[in-house]
Amino acid sequence: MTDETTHAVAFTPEDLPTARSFFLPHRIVMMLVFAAFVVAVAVFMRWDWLPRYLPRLGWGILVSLVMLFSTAILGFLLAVPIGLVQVTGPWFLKLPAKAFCTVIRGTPLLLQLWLLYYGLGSLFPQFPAIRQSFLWPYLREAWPYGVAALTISFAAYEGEVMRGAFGGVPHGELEAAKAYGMGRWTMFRRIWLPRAIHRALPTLNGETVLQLKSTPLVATVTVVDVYAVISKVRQETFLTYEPLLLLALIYMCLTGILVVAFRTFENRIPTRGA
Amino acid sequence: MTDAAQAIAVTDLHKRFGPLEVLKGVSLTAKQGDVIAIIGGSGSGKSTFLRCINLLELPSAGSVSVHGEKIRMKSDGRGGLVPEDRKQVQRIRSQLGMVFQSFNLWQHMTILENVIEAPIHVLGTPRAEAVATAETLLKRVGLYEKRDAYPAFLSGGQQQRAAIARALAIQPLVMLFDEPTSALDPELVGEVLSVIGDLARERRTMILVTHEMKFARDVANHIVFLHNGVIEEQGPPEVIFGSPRSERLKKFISSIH
Amino acid sequence: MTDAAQAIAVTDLHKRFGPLEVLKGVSLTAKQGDVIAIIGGSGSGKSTFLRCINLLELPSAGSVSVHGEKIRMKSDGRGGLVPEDRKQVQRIRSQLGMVFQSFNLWQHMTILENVIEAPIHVLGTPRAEAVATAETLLKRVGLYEKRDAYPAFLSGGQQQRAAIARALAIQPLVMLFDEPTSALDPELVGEVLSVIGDLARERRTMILVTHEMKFARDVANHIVFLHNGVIEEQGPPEVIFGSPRSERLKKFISSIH
Amino acid sequence: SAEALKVGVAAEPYPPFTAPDASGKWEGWEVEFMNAMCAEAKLECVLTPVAWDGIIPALTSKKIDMIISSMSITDERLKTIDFSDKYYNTPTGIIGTKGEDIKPTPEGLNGKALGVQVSTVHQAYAAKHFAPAGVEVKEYQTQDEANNDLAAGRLDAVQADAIALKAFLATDQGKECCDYKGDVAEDVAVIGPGVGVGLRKGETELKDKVNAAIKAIRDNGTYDTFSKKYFDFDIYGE
Amino acid sequence: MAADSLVNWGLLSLSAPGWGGVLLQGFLNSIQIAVGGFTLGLALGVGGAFGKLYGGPVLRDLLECYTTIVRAVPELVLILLLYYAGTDLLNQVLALFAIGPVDISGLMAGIFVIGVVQGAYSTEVLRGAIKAVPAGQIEAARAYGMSPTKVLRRITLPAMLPYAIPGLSNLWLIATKDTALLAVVGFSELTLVTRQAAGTTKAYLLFFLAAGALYLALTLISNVFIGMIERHARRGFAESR
Ligand SMILES: Nc1ncnc2c1ncn2[C@@H]1O[C@H](COP(=O)(O)OP(=O)(O)OP(=O)(O)O)[C@@H](O)[C@H]1O
Ligand SMILES: Nc1ncnc2c1ncn2[C@@H]1O[C@H](COP(=O)(O)OP(=O)(O)OP(=O)(O)O)[C@@H](O)[C@H]1O
Ligand SMILES: [Mg+2]
Ligand SMILES: [Mg+2]
Repeated sequence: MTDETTHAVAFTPEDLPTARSFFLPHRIVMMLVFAAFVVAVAVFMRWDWLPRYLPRLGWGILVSLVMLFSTAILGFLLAVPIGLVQVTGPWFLKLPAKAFCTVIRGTPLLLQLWLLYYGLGSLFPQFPAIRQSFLWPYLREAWPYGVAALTISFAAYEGEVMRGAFGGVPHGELEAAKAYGMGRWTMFRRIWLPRAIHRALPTLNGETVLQLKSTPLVATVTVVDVYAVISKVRQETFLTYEPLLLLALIYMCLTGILVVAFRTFENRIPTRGA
Repeated sequence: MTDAAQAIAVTDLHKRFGPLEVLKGVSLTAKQGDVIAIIGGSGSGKSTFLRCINLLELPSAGSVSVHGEKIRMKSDGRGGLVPEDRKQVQRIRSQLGMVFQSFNLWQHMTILENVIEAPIHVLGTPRAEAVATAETLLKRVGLYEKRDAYPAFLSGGQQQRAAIARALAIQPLVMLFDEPTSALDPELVGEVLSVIGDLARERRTMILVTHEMKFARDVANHIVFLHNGVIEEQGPPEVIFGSPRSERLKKFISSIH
Repeated sequence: MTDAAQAIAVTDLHKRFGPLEVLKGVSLTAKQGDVIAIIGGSGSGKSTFLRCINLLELPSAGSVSVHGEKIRMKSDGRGGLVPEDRKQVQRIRSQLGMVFQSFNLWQHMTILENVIEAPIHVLGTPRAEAVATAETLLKRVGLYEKRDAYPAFLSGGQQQRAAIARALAIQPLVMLFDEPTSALDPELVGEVLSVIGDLARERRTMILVTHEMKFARDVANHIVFLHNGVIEEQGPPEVIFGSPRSERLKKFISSIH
Repeated sequence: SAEALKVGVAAEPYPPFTAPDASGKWEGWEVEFMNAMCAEAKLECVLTPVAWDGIIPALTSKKIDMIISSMSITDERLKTIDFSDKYYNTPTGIIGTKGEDIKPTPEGLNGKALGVQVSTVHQAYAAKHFAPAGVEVKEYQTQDEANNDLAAGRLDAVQADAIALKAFLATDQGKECCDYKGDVAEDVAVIGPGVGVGLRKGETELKDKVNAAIKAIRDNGTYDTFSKKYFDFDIYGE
Repeated sequence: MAADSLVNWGLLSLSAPGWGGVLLQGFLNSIQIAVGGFTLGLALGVGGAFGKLYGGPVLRDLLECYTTIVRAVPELVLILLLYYAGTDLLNQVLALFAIGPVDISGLMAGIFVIGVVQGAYSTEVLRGAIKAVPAGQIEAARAYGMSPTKVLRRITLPAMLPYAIPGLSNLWLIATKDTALLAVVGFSELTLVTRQAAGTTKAYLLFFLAAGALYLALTLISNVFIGMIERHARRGFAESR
């Protein structure tokens, strides 16, 4: 996925409005209309269920965030070698890395998740060795499959991004590192990797927002994240819109926070013309 | 270590890129305190020669010694050479301060971080000491105020001065310059040349590839004219510029002015 | 249609960009067969004036007539003017052949397609006829062989010649040129100027903004010197270049040579 | 004539009541019931698979017109939709891993993982009786997934409709892994009087038609005829 | 047991005891939705992009809200919201005009839902592409007397294509994969029928792998076509040769 596409499908820091821009006259009118809409939603729709579910919602949000961060971090750690071998690796590493990215990016995440959970997961118990191993209590749970699927997916998308980023580091900067006597590992650790991450940061933003948008899929394999909690509200209250509206709002807030956090982080290393 | 005063000795260096032989046996010795300017037409192999000295290009044949220590090479089985001992190469490289035409500052680090990077992570200098040295160097090239800026926010001349400070920070035996001003706008050339001029006056050992003939004449004590992969003529600047013998050098000098 | 021989008449044209008044009342009449060169320093408003003629910029005040037909404008209520009748503007624009400094050929069309585009889709010429005309024009500017190439594969001079053919294809009453050679490398300027020179010798009505003084002197029968948004001086080339009266024009001419 | 009525069934297989076969056609006892009932009531019915967890909103937002999907009549649901009279009623049971000591009581399940399908009476029952007693209740979108996870060892027991459970135990997979641990204690307040056809509130005309049709097919023997194909006991219950 | 279900290829056969036919039918549904949704999204995107670039301030802000919300909220949530609210709203609007509730098929709903999501994405892609068209090209068209609609049709749209195609092709691939999300509303596209087949036969791995292969094939074939389209669109670009 190119950088622009990531931007097109994920809300990214470039989209953040400036504070001043809110005070244009037509915006004030629109905000009033919006406020009226919010009031109408609050007054005319049913929200009496909300207090009962608040603790569970909080817990669900936490689960979603843990899912997001653990998989994004793990996925990124995988993405670095996947990207790197595609730039410099020998063919027997390059080829599988390329194939991995193509296959994962070419199939729906939902399908991958189900393949892992229902497919692979239902094979495990048939091997007594696995059933008796210390891993079994974890393999019984749903979240390891969710984490695995999301991690793999992030690694594939981000691996492609890192491939571009590694390849895009100006050759001269690497040469300079060599010329001052850096060994291969020092050069990678001190120059190539940080420089590549620096380059990939804007895309990384978008990809992380996309990852947040993917987390609700784990609810389909019994992980109780915020989406699952809302599903439960829907099933128990038989309300159609209210829980979903709240859910959309929650995700918008999470995205907003994520994007602001990224912008703060990104601004620490300024780039010219950004 | 036969001759420590001999900073760099290159013997019969050959370099081939596929079918193209760019260097056809070049030998050069730089004693400590020498300032050698390499001149020559475009494509004559100047950059390649400089890059072979610190093994950014692997020579096809010939040898390089730095401070009397010969870089051990072995055949790669395909008619080229590869270093025998990577550690040795790294150590020797850390004694050569290279300044590139296109600066090649690390964009994700501030100027100060650029300068302290190699001392800390290659030479193992303690951070405080590296910073102190770096600040002295940055003052010297007139960039102390810019130490916390990122390279992208500096002019080309400032970037090149920062690159010189970075090269000096490893306290190299020899400084190598590859056309340090040719990527700069004419107005910015002066500030970089004056910094290099200062270094030359301190008799720091330097090998510089340059197109600035007047500058070469002023600062170098030895001029090497490279043509078609061989040293066509060499000598003190008065001789080279004043009474060139070879036809090609005459033509080259007249074309420059 | 009071005076059909009057190709273009501009009366007291004003143009303001926000607080900046770029044109402060400029009047100019071009009779049929006139070749008018507009000269002046950078930022004097030459391009703006030319662009106001075909309403690529909307004037703040004043009027423009083409071939005796006045472009009807009305106030936009904020101190500017807007055209009363968009159809009229489009019709009049299709009688003015504009050639831009940066060619602005349509990149997604071949050269031939570029040339036949406006005849077919603005004037409604049948395709076969448009192609025939276009091929004649392309032969004339020496690009017949390149008719199926895309603009990006042509040199700047070839692109500008194609742009001229494109402008000629609508059989304009007046050709407008805005520094047609200033985006070109010096070697390519000649080929474009010679094409424009040919047009001038045929006494095709033209208004050209140019920095090529020698060329302006040779081809134009009337020179307009714009300075600070007003016509500082105008007249036949011999007078303007031979015996300029205003100090500024003198200074301008001396600075050019 | 009236437009075809859309009858919602859960899109997930729920054998032996509703499940798609290899040609994509839906089959099972409930499909036959639907056909018989609609024929009797002279309604034109189209079977429409809908996600189970959205089946009630689908009804209220008129995506479907009826629910025939083993939906138990409960007070909670009656707040939102209406039901016809019951058309079957079976006990609620628990199955568990073979050889494990599991009883269908709060104490007998203590510390075990019990699977139920979301928004079913079984879930409500488990939430009320088992969860407070230290049973780990896991919720599944479909009964099938719960069964599967039991076989896969991710669960210790599954609570559901006894018939659906017995159908599962009759499969190869079920035979191998699990056995029937018994029925749970009654709680009509939660489990309700049985399974009815879900209808929108206020559509009394349709409701009357459906009720009449259910009564008619029970009286004229059609109900028993197709039930015999599936069960060797009276599924209507008492 | 798992061992034979893994290799029981008969389950994939196209006729009745095998589920291949159902799978293919589901795949066809997926493709239909993807094509429909992508096309609808493209139409919305063209409108959205022009609205965002040339519309009045209010229209611009409304479009901004649309794209922001869609890009900040998971597709799964949007699909649920749109699936219920969208068709509900449509019927209510129709009721206003005294037209009875229309019967919205699952296919139409799916296309609508994917289309609205894709519309926001396309808006962003196309807006970027239109902005990438050099202003001079449009100015030249105006200078030769083209009317605004003609400029749009003859110059702006074709000229922006090379810039838009990489983004649009990615959106197409996203559309094909997003159809899988309709499984959660019970629409029988490939992923859902795969799950049904797998659940009934217990041959989970076999069916999920088969579905994966179908999706992957679609992606790879699409890539070939995209490559051809892209080469055609970039024919006027110097760097393409
Ligand atoms: N990596 C390479 N692969 C192939 N050929 C190369 C490579 N590097 C340099 N060359 C060729 O070697 C020849 C000498 O190049 P070199 O860069 O040393 O010339 P130079 O004297 O520095 O010229 P300039 O003044 O233009 O920098 C040139 O013909 C060049 O094309
Ligand atoms: N769209 C615009 N908005 C604001 N200011 C403008 C705009 N276009 C031109 N100007 C200003 O109007 C003045 C005249 O510009 P114009 O392009 O007409 O000059 P010119 O005589 O063509 O100069 P040059 O020889 O450099 O092309 C300049 O100061 C310019 O900055
Ligand atoms: Mg060089
Ligand atoms: Mg101009």
